Amino acid sequence: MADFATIIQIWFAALFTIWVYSIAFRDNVFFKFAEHTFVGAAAGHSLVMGVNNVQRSGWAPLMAGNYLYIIVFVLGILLYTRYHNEYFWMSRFPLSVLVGIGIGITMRTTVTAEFIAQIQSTAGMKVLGTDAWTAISNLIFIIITLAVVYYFVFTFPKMHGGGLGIISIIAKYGMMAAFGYSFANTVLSRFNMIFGRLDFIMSSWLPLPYAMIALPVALILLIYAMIPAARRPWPKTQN
Amino acid sequence: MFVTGRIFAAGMLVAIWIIVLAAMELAKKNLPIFRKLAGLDAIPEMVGRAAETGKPVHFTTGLGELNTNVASQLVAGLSVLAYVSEMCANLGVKIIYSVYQSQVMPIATELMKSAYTSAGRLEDFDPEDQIRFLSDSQFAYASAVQGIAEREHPAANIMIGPFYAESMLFAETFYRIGSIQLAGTARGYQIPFFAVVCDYLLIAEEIYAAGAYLSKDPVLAGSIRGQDIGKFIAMILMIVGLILTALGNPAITNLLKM
Amino acid sequence: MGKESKTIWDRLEDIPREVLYAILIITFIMPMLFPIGFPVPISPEVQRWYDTIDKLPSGSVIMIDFGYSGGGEPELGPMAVAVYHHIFRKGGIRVIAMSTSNEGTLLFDKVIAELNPSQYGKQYGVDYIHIGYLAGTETAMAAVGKSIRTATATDYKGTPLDKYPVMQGVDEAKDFDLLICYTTGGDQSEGWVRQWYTSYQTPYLCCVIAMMVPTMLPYQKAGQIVSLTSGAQAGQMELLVKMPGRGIKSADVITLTHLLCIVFVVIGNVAYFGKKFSGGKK
Amino acid sequence: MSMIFRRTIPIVIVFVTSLLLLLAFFVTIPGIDLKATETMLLNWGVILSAFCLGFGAVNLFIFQGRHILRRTKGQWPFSIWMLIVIVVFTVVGVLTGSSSTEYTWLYNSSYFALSATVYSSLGFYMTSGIYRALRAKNIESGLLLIVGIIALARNAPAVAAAFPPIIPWEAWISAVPTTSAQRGIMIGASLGAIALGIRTMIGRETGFLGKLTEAEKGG
Repeated sequence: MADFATIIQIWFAALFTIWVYSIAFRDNVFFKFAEHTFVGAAAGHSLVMGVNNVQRSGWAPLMAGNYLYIIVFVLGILLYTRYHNEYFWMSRFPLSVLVGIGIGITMRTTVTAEFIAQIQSTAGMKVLGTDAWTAISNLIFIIITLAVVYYFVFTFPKMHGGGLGIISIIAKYGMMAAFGYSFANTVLSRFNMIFGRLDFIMSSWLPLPYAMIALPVALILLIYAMIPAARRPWPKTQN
Repeated sequence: MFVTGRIFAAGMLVAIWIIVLAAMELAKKNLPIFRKLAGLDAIPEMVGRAAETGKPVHFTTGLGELNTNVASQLVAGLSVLAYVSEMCANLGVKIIYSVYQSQVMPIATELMKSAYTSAGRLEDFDPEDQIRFLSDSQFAYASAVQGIAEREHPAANIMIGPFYAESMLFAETFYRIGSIQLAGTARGYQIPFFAVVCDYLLIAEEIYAAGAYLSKDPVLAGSIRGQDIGKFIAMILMIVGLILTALGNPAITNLLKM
Repeated sequence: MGKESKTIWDRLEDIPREVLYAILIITFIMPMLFPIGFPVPISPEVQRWYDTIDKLPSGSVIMIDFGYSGGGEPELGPMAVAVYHHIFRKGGIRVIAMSTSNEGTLLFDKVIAELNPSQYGKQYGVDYIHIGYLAGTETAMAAVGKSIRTATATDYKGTPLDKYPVMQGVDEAKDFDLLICYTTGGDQSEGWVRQWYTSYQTPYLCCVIAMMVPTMLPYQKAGQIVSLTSGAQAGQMELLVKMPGRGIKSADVITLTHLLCIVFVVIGNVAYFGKKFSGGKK
Repeated sequence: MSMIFRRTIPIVIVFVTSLLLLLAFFVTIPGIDLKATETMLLNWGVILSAFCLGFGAVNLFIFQGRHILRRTKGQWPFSIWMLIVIVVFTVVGVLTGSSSTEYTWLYNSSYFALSATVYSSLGFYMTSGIYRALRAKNIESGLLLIVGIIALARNAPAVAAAFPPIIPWEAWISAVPTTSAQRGIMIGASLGAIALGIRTMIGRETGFLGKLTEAEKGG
């Protein structure tokens, strides 16, 4: 049998789960409560992890005698001047460092990872000298890749006029097939998530004492909360 | 000395750099002409239908902030908003803009006001009612937009900007109440939902093109021109590489590996 | 349009969403109450993942990124557990974990609790470790690639890294033989391709939630990812490592709910075409 | 003068930082070791990113605080609750450490359950979307529908086991049309990302500067 703290934890988690799902049916006060808890918890959690990270990555070397790290602490504190009406511009210095690092490390690798490597992989595909099926598949692959790149050329309108319009149509068909595939995969992801939550409720919460009684009570309360304020006896205010 | 294996990448980066800069300079003199975007062409029809039925047009630019990496999507969405507002003002259709970012409020007010002014219908503009700051938390915003859909039954719904998990929720709700929908986002994970549900679509980069085309901003338009030339380079490299590979010559693949 | 003109097709199209949701929930719950035990075939991607780890020589060092958030836990948690089982059973491999998601350390604790490494005689700090959450996603990956000890002085519990034998002789990307990433975010899955594969050619196994697979496919095709799997395939990995767990449990539910979706699509389209051909207009 | 501090220097910082990282990656300059600088700079990036993690909490205090002061109808009690949650998380997390039993308890009973549930609730909307909107209206949507159904069927493990031919069908869809279309999009998007980087480096894209003063808007 789980200890008391774990039991309380499961109860909280289960009720929050049910309350959040109620939004699929109608907005209600329980969802609103759960949502505000979620937003608050997210902000609190990232603050905690931020502090933890600063301690491990910044404070520790500073304490170990690397005084250059004072600069980064000053910059970090300057970030918060963004909330000041007059000195907000000082937050731009640390922000510029962050933006500069971000651009530097993405640009230097994007050009290889997402441009050159993709071109190289396409250019190396074999259409001749393989079995017919591979050859056809490769040919379709190449045509769709080229057509999609072509589709996103915007400033040469003549390239899309007349008979050339067929290229855009091929691109569109290729992309639609890709979107159909993505859509099906998203269904899988979301259903796996629902499964995770329902599995938690069924195998962790419901076996606990009183949970079987609490479930219908919670559902009835929820349905009551979904009734528009004007039509229910109490409370009359909309939330 | 260049690091081996990164020489071609460095060259490519410099080449793109020069092309984009040159294209931006040229665009200051001569704005590039854009190809037709099916999604944008649908807007007059959508606004027209709203005028016929006397129902409003709903507009949203999704989530994201102006100081993050999705800002350019947001900016594109706002350019389309200005265009749609002017069209709505001309036809006497009410446009409702649901706002997620409080920092966008003043910009949107300015944009819509000048749209109504140039249509000569400033008296019809009611910022309090038409620009609605709903919430800055994702799901609260989403359920508030759903509320607008269910209460006011907009004839058309236009969504352009960075969208996240709420995309399906919006698309499904407006589909249910029978709005014609145009949607566009560059966030790859969300495009499929829009493709499934919405009537018209701006796919990925198309929203930037739409924004640049409508705003006539030379920096943005020139940058897109530069990227287009980059796409030519990509296509040429692929085609030449394929031909050489078929002939058994690995010259291009070797070049790219440099 | 009068009330009497509402055809059967209209009614079919207008089923309230509450009814649809209720049917969905029932489809979820029934197989949980009465498990069927549907078979699960192994796909080549999962097999390639398994083989990659299987072929690692003794003395290899693996980096694992717990880059997912709580929402992805039902998919990625079971996968992470199954892969740890495989690595620990094989033996002779050091596993260093980090997180680019701020929930990562807590989710790591969950995985370790479910896994129970002591059954393989593996100890924290000796055979495996978690060096903590590092902010900045790609910046963090690049920083760790240059020097772990500069990026963080301690592990996630606050003990200096050099006190752990597992960290001996390991400091930068070049010291690693394999990179594994479990994630719910595109910044992570794509970031590792850019910051580690592109910069150091570290072999990369990537496991994402199913919805992200399509956008990652081009990397796999270009050879930047050795094996790309989705957490939804965790059941298959559990079968391969002979440790059936949560992943395989979902197979029944996923099968039935997907069949329900197909039925929904068919009914929806029948209604749509029925209306079209019976002359009813929208 | 103030424009130099407020606008020019930030842009120069961006340019110098990113150029340094680009150089460190592409070239080796004899006599100069960029590696140490690069390593430290990246670590600073991590630390500054960690500093940014507090923004959410501060934003909420400002925004929800306003609701509380104004007693916004139907909102302010929730706002108070939200701030209490933030404070409890912060106090427990900072005092006991983020891997302590207490903090893990707090995380599991609220944030973990909520974040897992919130995103999964979209599964419901997808189901009604599938029922209402996945229609073969024209060739494009027909294609989407056929591919969608094949992938859905393949994703159901038992269907694949019962009807094995579907496995190679799905594999082909994934390897050919999906990968090629995604690759086309990726090549275009990479150019977009590089162009955005260039615009930011030369100061033509200043969104990161945040709010601008009246004088700066003119500039």
